[in-house]
Amino acid sequence: MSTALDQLFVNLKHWVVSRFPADWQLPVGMLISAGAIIVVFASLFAITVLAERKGLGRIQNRPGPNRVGPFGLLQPLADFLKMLTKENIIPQAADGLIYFLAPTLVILPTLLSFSVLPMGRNMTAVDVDAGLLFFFAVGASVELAVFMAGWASRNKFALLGAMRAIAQMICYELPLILSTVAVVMVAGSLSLSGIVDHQAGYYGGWLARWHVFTPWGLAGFLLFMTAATAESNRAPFDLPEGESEIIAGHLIEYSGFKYALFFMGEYFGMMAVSGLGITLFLGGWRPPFAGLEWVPTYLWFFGKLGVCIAVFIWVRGTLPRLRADQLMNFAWKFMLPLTLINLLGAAAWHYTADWSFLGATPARWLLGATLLGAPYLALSRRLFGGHGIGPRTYRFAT
Amino acid sequence: MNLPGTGIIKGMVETARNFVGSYHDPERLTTIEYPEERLTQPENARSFPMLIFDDDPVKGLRCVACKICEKECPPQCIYIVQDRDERGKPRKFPRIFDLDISVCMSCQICVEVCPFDSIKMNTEFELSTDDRFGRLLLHRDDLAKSNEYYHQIHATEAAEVDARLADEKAKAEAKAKPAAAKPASPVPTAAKAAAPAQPAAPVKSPAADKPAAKPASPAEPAAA
Amino acid sequence: METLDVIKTRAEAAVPGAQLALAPNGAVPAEASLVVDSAHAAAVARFLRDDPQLQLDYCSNVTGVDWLEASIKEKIKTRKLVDGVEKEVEETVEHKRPGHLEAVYHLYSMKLKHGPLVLRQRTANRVDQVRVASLTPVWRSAEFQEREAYDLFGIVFDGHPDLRRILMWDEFQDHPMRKDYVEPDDYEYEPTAHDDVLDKARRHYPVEEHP
Amino acid sequence: MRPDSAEPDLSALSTGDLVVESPAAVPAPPPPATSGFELTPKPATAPDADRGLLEVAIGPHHPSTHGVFRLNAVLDGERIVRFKPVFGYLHRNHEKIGENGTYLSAMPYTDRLDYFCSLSNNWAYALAVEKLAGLAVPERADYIRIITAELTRIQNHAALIGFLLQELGAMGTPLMYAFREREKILDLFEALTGARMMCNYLRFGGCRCDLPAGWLEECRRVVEGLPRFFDEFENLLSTNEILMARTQGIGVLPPELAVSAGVTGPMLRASGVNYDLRKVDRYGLYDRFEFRVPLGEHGDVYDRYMVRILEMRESAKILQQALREVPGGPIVDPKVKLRNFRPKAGEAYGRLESPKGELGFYLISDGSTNPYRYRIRPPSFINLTILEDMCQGLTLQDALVILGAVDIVMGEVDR
Repeated sequence: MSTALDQLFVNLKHWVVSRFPADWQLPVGMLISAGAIIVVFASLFAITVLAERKGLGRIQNRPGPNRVGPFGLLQPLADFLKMLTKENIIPQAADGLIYFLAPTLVILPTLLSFSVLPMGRNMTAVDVDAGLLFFFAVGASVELAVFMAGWASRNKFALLGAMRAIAQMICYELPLILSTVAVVMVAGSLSLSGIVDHQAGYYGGWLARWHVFTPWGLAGFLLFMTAATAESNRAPFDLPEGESEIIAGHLIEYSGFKYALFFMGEYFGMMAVSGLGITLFLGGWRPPFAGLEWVPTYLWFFGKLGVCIAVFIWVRGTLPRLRADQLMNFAWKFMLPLTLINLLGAAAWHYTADWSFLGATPARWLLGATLLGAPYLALSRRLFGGHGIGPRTYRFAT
Repeated sequence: MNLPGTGIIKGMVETARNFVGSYHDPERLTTIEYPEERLTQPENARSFPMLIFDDDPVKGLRCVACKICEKECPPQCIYIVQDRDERGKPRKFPRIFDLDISVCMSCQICVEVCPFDSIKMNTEFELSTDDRFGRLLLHRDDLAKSNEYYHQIHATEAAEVDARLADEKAKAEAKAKPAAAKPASPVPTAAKAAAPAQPAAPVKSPAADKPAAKPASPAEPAAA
Repeated sequence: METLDVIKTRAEAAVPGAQLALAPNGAVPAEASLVVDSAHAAAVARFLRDDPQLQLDYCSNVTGVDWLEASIKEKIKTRKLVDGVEKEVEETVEHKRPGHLEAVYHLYSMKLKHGPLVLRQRTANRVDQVRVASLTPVWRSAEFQEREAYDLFGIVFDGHPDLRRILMWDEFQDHPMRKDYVEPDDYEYEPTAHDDVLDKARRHYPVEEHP
Repeated sequence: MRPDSAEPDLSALSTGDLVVESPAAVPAPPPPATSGFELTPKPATAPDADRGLLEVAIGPHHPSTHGVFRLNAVLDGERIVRFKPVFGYLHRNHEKIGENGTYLSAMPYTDRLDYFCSLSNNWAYALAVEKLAGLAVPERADYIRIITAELTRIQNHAALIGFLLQELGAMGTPLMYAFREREKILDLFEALTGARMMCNYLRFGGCRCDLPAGWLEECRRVVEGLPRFFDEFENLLSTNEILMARTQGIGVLPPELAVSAGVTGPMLRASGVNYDLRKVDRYGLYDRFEFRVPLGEHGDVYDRYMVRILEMRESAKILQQALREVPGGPIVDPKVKLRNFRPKAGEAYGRLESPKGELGFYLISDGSTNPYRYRIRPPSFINLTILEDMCQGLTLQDALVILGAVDIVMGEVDR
């Protein structure tokens, strides 16, 4: 029963595909997968936007959208209609073709990157052997779209935003990729399904062997998510569209549906990197504890995705934005060294796996924690203390 | 400095507390969903001026067209034309009393300078319209509001005003008929306490208990 | 703080050639003010700022005042004339004061926490000799405020680093805070209940119908 | 237009004509002014383009300019080379309006100066008029003034910090918390004065009306809740690493420059200068209350933020003391006439510590019902004098944070 439920969508696809002649089966299968990805993530986008608006609202002590439909559930539909019916403005001085292409280009790579994510058992649209590489290669082209938008708008704020976006994305690409190298190293595979399979099994028979439950995995996950936040231009790294300085950066001239596409691109990007983070560190579609295998695997994946998105929203509701040069400093002087050290941590964990004396696990944890904690303290102290940044005391006159 | 990152975590905890709190703590979720829920307006609330009348919306207007408010109005939003009778003699009554509430800034100075307690502040605030001259330029008859309405929206203040007017009327009567020195009601003594400009406590005068206590007709105190 | 007379004599000693005068104040606090000639204004200002007993390091307020010629006649500002005998005789002296502009500076000391000392510079007339010395080099806080006085009153501050209009737009021609300024008939009158505004609006938009 | 310049010539006012009249003449001479003095030519911008600098107009419509305000920034990359404020978009010649009306009729207009702190504006104006006419204020009225002024200070500082964090990119969360508390204070104002923001409450020699029944209890309740809010605010912000990194060492204002530039209020005290008019001038009854003046050391944006936080805490202390002992008695000097108020000829400069700095009113009376000269010393306008100096060499992001920490309200800046 549980496998039937788990493999429901897989079987459904196979059933539909098997209705077609053999020559057609491959393209039809692809079309079905692509259609499923678009439909699922587009509706997820709508839900996320609503959840974000509601969540931010609650964080800020207000109810959030609650007028359209019951509890405001139809708000995404209203937003969609608004975006669709808004006037499409193209600035006279803009480079029309590039201006038009940019929003489409921002959507495509993220949609492509969904295709390699295993979203459940046997639920990878295209199971590429070097899925991780494909993901990053495709994801990097978002930068191009952002720069196209900024350049073609012929607006100074857009240009500043595009410059910021390029600088930020390029310098966070490195820690993003390096933080995944540890996983690749330990799992010995570039295939995302392979990495998920590597996280099968349970520690002590109950806790899943997810990478995040190791010292290097935890550090790697945090580093990865930080870099992913920057990569998807989310707060507190939303400099490219810093609305208080350069208003919306590269989006400043966009309106109507083109703007909606950019918006969608940002959320798709966020979901894609969250999905990757889940796959690499959170066991993909695998349950966290033993005895929970009866829950369909795709529910685990999307549940984890939901949690990740909630954290994104939470962070966005709390933190102020960094400055451009601090962002770079953070990437190059903090994230990059830590990701490199994390490789070491992963290696240490890997090679101490055969320790079997009493208290071996705490000892391994201690080793990992020192290996990562000490550089963390040193680097962050350099990052803040080097500029005399810290809490202060104040004197009073009476 | 302490462990780097603690400040951020402290902030995250605070926002999480507010997130949860907004579901159960009315101190945190203070939003009122306006058209369905309404706050009760405090007694002192004010929006735009109105003209008080007793009994009859036209004849009972307390306004005597003295034009003091027109003169004192800082943004000059009041326009008054005194009424004249058939022979051209001015009457103590406004033929035109226009108040442009798109110019008015609700400063209440007209209320303060009015010696006849005739112009008071309304509390009605749902006035938005697309008709600039039809609905935002209020004429005498739009402005006229009954004393009962005044009692409804500003109970304490209206009671004081009624007591004061009754007192003045009694005085005027006493002056006019020195022989009949005894006013019929115990109103003046109670009202005297309320009359000075220090309403430290809401004074309960008999006049306050019966809202439309029929104070003097508007023009008389000035005539006396 | 020392009395204004003491300050005056000390300032005259410190800045040779400075012509200082006291301007009385009829209001209740009766803070008189020190009138300084524009040629020595900066030097006197520096003295006031740097003198160890005064240390008026903080220039709080800078503004202009427009004194019309016509309004002088009925003024009884200088009525406290002292005769040969020390008696206060109320006389309404009719002496003609030419119209002039005035730049007024309110000085305080943040170090010694005293003040105010009111410093005034006067122009010769209101038309062409409207230059006074800028005190921005002495107190930076005068920068925008002198620009404002220039903009709204037309007082030209010699030595101001960046004397441009500040509140009105650059192409604006007149000085709206002057007493004889008449607002140009060039904005859209919002028709109200008032006759004069309606009249103006009708004059400005002759074709349009106004209710 | 002067009356002597015949018919007002409208065409001369339109910029279109000026373009036609100044053809290819290289340095276009400034248009001849009617009164015979010239406009100083604007600094040339041509070299900037050659140096590859980017000139960006921030505003008049920009989310961080707190209204309609323009900053002409010349950027080298993202670094500020020049940063010139352009004022006047909200200019309505408030001073002229004040001179055209009676003393009383200027009072409601003072609400609109700094529309966050109408009650301290009222007080500053009342203070100046009372000084001019030599009026005394009853004790009860002074207590009410202090209570309302300190409530105003708290809500202004809270909202300002919210806006500052908005500029830092914090998605409005601190702003919403600030507004949540501010609402409670505005409700108090509404119950007392009838309006939430445009209070128009004070009169010369006292207040307009007495406290409504139950107001003091309500106020005590709100004041008791304030420390909890301050703690929450500080937990959220004060030690946040990003906030510290963004604000510490940014926009440093040395005390000497601050004094010379006439900077006042929390900004001055953040630079370490101990100058609080509540202590210096001792207006009202402030010397009856025990409170301290927080002083910064570095004079940067973080100090400005912290000084405001600490000032709010001190204000709450003043409120607690004041609310304990509000005396009875009249609330307004009965001798003061509402109409036909004519102070003796003369002049007075009254000032007080408004939340934004020293708010002064300079009045010259000629003995009539209207002030002859009515001048406002707007603190946030004068605090902007050194904006460019503080932003020099920093990035655009910092510049807007510095602007946010100056605490401007365009109603007051442009008047």
